[in-house]
Amino acid sequence: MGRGGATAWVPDLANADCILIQGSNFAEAHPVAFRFVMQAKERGATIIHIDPRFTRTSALADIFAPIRSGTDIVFLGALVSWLIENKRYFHEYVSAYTNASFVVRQDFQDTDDLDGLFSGWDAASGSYDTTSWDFERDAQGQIVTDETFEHPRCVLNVLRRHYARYTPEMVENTCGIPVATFTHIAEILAANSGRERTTAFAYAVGWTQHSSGVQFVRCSALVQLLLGNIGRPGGGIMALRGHADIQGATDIATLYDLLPGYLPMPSALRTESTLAEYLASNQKKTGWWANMPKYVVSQLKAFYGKAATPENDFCFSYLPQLIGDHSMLPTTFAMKDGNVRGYFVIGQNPGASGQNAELVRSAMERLEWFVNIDSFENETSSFWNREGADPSTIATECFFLPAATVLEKEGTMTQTSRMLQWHDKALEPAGTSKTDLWYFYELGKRLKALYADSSDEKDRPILDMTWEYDDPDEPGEPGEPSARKVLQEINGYVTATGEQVASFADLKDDGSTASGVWIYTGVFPDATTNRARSRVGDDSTSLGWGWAWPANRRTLYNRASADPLGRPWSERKKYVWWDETKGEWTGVDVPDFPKTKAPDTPAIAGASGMDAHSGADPFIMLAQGRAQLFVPAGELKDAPIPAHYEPLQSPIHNALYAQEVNPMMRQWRRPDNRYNDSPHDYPYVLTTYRITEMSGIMTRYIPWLAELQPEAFCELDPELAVEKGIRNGEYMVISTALGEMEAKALVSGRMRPLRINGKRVHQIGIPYNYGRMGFARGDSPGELIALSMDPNVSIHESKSLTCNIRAGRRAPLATPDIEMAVPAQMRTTIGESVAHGAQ
Amino acid sequence: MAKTTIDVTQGILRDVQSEIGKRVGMLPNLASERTKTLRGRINGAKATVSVCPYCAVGCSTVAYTDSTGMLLDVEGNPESPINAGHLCPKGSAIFGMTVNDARWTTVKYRAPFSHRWEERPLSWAMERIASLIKTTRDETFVREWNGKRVNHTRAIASLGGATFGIEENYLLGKLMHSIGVVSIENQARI
Amino acid sequence: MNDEKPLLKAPHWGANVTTYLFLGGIMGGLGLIQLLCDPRDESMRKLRRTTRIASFLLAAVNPPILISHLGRPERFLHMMRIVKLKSPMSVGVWGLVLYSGAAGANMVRELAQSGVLPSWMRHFAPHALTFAQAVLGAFTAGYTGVLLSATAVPLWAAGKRHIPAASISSGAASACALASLLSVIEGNHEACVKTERLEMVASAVEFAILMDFRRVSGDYGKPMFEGPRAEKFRTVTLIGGIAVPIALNLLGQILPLPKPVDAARTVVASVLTLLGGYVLRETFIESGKASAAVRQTAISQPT
Amino acid sequence: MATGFFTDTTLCIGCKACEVACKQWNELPSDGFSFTGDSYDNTVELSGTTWRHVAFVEQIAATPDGVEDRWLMSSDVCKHCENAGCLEACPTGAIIRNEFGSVYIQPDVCNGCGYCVVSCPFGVVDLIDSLGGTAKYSTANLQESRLDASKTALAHTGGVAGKCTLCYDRQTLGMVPACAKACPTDSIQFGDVATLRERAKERVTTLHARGETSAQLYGADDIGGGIGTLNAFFLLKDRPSVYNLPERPVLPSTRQPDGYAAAAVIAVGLAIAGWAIFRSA
Repeated sequence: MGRGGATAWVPDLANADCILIQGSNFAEAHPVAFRFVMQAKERGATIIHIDPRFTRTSALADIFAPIRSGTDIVFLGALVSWLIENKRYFHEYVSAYTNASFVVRQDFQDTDDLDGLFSGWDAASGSYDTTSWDFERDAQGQIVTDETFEHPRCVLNVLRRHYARYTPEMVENTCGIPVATFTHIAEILAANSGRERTTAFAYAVGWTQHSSGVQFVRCSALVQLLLGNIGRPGGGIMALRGHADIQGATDIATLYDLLPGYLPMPSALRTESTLAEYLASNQKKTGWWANMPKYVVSQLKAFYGKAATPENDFCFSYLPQLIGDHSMLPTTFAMKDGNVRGYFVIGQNPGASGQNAELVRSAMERLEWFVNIDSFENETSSFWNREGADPSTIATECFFLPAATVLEKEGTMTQTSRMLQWHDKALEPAGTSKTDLWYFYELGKRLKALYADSSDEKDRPILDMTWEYDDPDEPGEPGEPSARKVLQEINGYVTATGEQVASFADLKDDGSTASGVWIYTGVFPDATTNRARSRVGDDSTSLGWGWAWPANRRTLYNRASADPLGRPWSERKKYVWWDETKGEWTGVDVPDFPKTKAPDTPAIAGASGMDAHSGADPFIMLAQGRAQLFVPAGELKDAPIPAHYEPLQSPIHNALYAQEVNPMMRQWRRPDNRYNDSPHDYPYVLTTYRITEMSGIMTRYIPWLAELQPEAFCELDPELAVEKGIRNGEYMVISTALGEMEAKALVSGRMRPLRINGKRVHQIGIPYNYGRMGFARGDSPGELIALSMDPNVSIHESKSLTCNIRAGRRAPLATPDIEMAVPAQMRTTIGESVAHGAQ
Repeated sequence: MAKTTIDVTQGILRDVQSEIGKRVGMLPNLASERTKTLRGRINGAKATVSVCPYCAVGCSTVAYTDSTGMLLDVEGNPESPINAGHLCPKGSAIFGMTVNDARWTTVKYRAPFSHRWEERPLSWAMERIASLIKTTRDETFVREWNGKRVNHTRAIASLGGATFGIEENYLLGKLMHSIGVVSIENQARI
Repeated sequence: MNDEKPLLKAPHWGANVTTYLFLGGIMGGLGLIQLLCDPRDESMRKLRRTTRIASFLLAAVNPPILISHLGRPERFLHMMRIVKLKSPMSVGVWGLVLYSGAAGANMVRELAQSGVLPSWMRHFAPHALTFAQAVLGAFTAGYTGVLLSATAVPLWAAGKRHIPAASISSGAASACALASLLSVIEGNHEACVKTERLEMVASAVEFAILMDFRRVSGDYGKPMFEGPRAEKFRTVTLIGGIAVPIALNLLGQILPLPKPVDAARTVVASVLTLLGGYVLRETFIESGKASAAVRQTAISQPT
Repeated sequence: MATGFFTDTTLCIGCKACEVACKQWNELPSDGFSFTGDSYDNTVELSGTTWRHVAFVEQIAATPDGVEDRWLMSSDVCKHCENAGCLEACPTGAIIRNEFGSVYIQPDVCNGCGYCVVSCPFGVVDLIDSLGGTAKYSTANLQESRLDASKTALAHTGGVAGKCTLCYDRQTLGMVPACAKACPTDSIQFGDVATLRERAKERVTTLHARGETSAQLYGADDIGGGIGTLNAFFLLKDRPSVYNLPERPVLPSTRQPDGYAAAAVIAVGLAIAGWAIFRSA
């Protein structure tokens, strides 16, 4: 919907009348946030949980429906179909706030026409030409719309046709959810949406870690938009993210294809050699993103300070350019093939929690040097000493730098509702531990010194980058960096005076302002105010607690909580509305809309920026200001409307299309990354998840947690256990074409076989928390999962797989043959040449 | 639920003495000196507001330290609108991440082909790492690709970010981009 | 939930507590015997002296045995900081202390009277202490049973009357056996005849109590009366420790056996009784542990 | 004023935060790392060093109907009985009732006799073994400089009895016990017992009105057997035995009069018999 964050504020879940939890084991993964679900339940809300396993979340839900892992789009698509066919969608919301009325181009062809493919498929390149995935335009270039929804090619009717075969019966035969359960859930969702009531959706990695992960989330957005639940209290889609600062790491983007603030990395796959070319290929003319040049220039000023001038394109050329997909999975293959020499791993443990963990570990053997920053020895740091490895053959020079823990440093983390929270330092780091900030700062200083005498153009970025973060409050320890100073730079300042910038609206594209991360502008609005350190909460939206981007908004697109005329949809669901007398938007949250733009403001045809939107278009980040039921060309690579594909490894054929799997999903067919190609040998569905008591290496060494779940286990149903002679509490082996792992069997009726198209399908589940080090230990399912990934965001598929099982223990790991022949054509020499695009 | 406040009765045991005497027998309720002076160990300790480092719900915590800087206790911050003082099991164990015999708090180095980690001074390690970065970068820097300026090195990669702060992410990104590293990734993908 | 999961905590007690209970029973029984002895009768006076010395020695060795089972033995004296009538352990310890005092004083008197100690020391113990030692003896022997029965362990709780009763009768029988043994060694045959008679009565009573316990205890009694542990209990206590000694003692009372044979018979009967008494306590403790692990009997506890 | 816990198991999500928060505050070691295969329960029971324990009960219907399946979770704790077996049994007076009405073990007084262990009708109290001498415990996250009997709640050398103190030391500062504070869903509620009881009764009425007729209180009223009410009481979704709680607990000391009487009868009987035997010619 245009922004990279959860649309809602976690405590707002308490205001929901119904909560659908799917693709998330909410109670187990986020127990504290689940208290708001419980509060909603106590107020009468219906809690629905849809999951492959009966979990602690299911135990507290009113309705539990077991689903075959990886079939969520069938279920959600059937909901879309049911809502449209039964006219149970929120008509006014859909017609005003979504692109349901837009007419799709004549040459667009849907999956029903092409048996699983959309128009524009190019088999040779394995990708889509998305030109036809767009709207019909009139002579003036304006999109043709039909507010009556009668045009056969208007988006609503395209959806209706696209999902016509996603019937309750299809759900029963594909997902394993009985027809009666499905219609019961659909009725409840419809009954708890509309003017008076709202339904919230919550998901987590159970949806995203699939070959069609982005489409899973998209499909839930379709349902929520049809129900009119986006931008409203007790509504929205709550993305439950797994790590403390994972939102921050996305916003700031230590991700290969993004610069901080969701600005795309310049790419040599397009023509973006100059700032002008870069802006031409990325800037949208209408909507908020029209401001992009201001953010890019301010960021370059923040990076390179005085060196960045209008004359030299603000040092735009200092930024490296992409030549393909440089994400973790392709990089791992490149490493294995000897094309990566140095590797930093900071607070992450791909050697245990990575997919195809043995590939990761063996790839690291090809490194010249390796730096690990962590607080505990882990499977990655000591990959050279793992079971089956021979250190005397491994040339990698390894460093372990001890990391300060969160209590030992100050700084900011961004939680799942996009809220920045500053934490103070409670005590000095133990031993010689240092903060990650110190390590990066120190490395930067040392590199500057090493390159000090260079006149090579390539070294200018290092020499010109502004790098003055000495902490004035730590005079005794010269060189201690100040997180506050960094946050001030992230916020931004006026380059001439050094004064803090108060809002991203004040950023300029002429070099007069610098701002490291434009979306965070406002968190440090003046020299002394750190709004991430605000600590006054209340029972409502707590605007005095922390600071949420953008501009401290709790619920995104909250303009949609009012009707097109700016009135609350209902008294009960009052949130943000137009105050006629004051002539401004007001409410309990910061309006996510130009403050004084009246609801009746007309859109100006042909205008740029926000003027192109009317006063009733709530989705300000999108070009048309309307939520996208149909995603037009260029935004997603694999589908404008979500379609169901089976997981890469599935025991079942796709019941909807001849096209079995996502045609664009990335696969690596190599000897060190073998897939289960014969379903016959791997008849069981395997799903992975995390448990409440464990995280990863951060918990396995803590005895209090280790005793709660001390060993890797595998959950399976009693029928399967009997069939395979596996006894509860004893070891069993789980195998795939890639390898095997062992775990203690946990036989439970909570796991249940499903009947899919008359076939009995058993699912097993393995927690993804373990590794071979720590007090709590065991094999990780990462040993079983061959790498493959979603085409849009390069996320791996690890939630629905296939496997075989047997009683007993696995064989000891042998010395890996790192010379194992990978044919030349399979080797990865550079970033994978998979087209990348703006998210 | 409304916050429960407790009426603290400081006169140890006096009120209940007689009734208990009836129930249990003679001299049953003899408090030791330790008991009489028992107070929670965070009485008067320094309280510092922090954030839970595990999942992304963002629970606020309070860490208590004594006058020597020793960590005494970590618990939920009741002021937070997100967690209102509550914590999950992992959050309740934050203390054990900082205070932990198994934690590694010194710089360690493993030489090529070596079978063990050995301790090294911090400054030595930083110097060595910086020079390795420089050598690798200088030897693998690519200025052009298919006729286009790319200014990058693909021989260095970085993974991490979801567990540390935005300032740290920012500095890491700024440094890596300036070095020319393009394979910068973190758990947000995962 | 796992149906085998115990509800209650098993006692942490082992051989030292078993020994403590066993010796406590004998000690108490000896207290009774010393009261019964008529000092005007020579053999009885000898028996009184023997039992008084033995009971004091037992009272002296018992506290170390008790202390040895404590988790913090150095804190044994903490038991002296209070008297708690509702705690059998508390009153038992105080009973033991008082008994030791009485037994000690009575022993001093015996030794003073027999010239081992200066004769003025006989004034240490007034005659009332004879009676006091007997009463305290009965208490200490009985308390070892109450100590068990006033707990949550289902087997013990179900035996709230039987276990104290069996403890005191077994204590008396064992005390008689020890007295017989010592009398045989001393050559005090007359005393031996009487202690053996009393032993037969006490053993018979004990037997009847145990049989009645088995009859009424139902499921609660199963850990004691069924299974492998019951085998040892039946063989060593019921048969070897009660039935056989009674038979042997009856034999001795009826048949005029040659002296060495009769002495041997007494020795065998006494040792068997003592062994049976020990195994009775061991059975109580060990079956108690097993009983605590039986979930069903802990869910509905004996009243 | 007595304080206590109302543990509402209908709100429990089985996260075990209570177990960890308790161990952290009370500086308790872990009890070892072994996988039980008993649902998600690997701490098994309350122990001398585990003062909160979450029980997991899987009630899964044989037919995959999706309606009757239940997974019950309940955080167990010392009941702080009105008449407490452990307190009555303790021969040293280490166990006292404090000014908050809680049953408290003074670790500096306890000598580890173990009598409280067998005197608890709920199987709560247990002895803590010597921490140093066994491989059973892991003390990796205890502050070493506090491993000193005078500073920590339990004497670190072990050998004493341990159980929930109802966070006596926190209560002296006016703070809520660690488990109740941590509990994310307010399944564990702390406060004045009388107030909690009223709240619990209202809650049962609400649940019954919603059709959850098996909801029942445990220990809010006199539980019988001479124990009286429990300061830490529960709202259960099924019969107590399902949660491994006794349906009919009995206060052990109630058996004493019978025991002493039986012993006295036998003693007197044997004395008379003995008199007859010894004093006959």
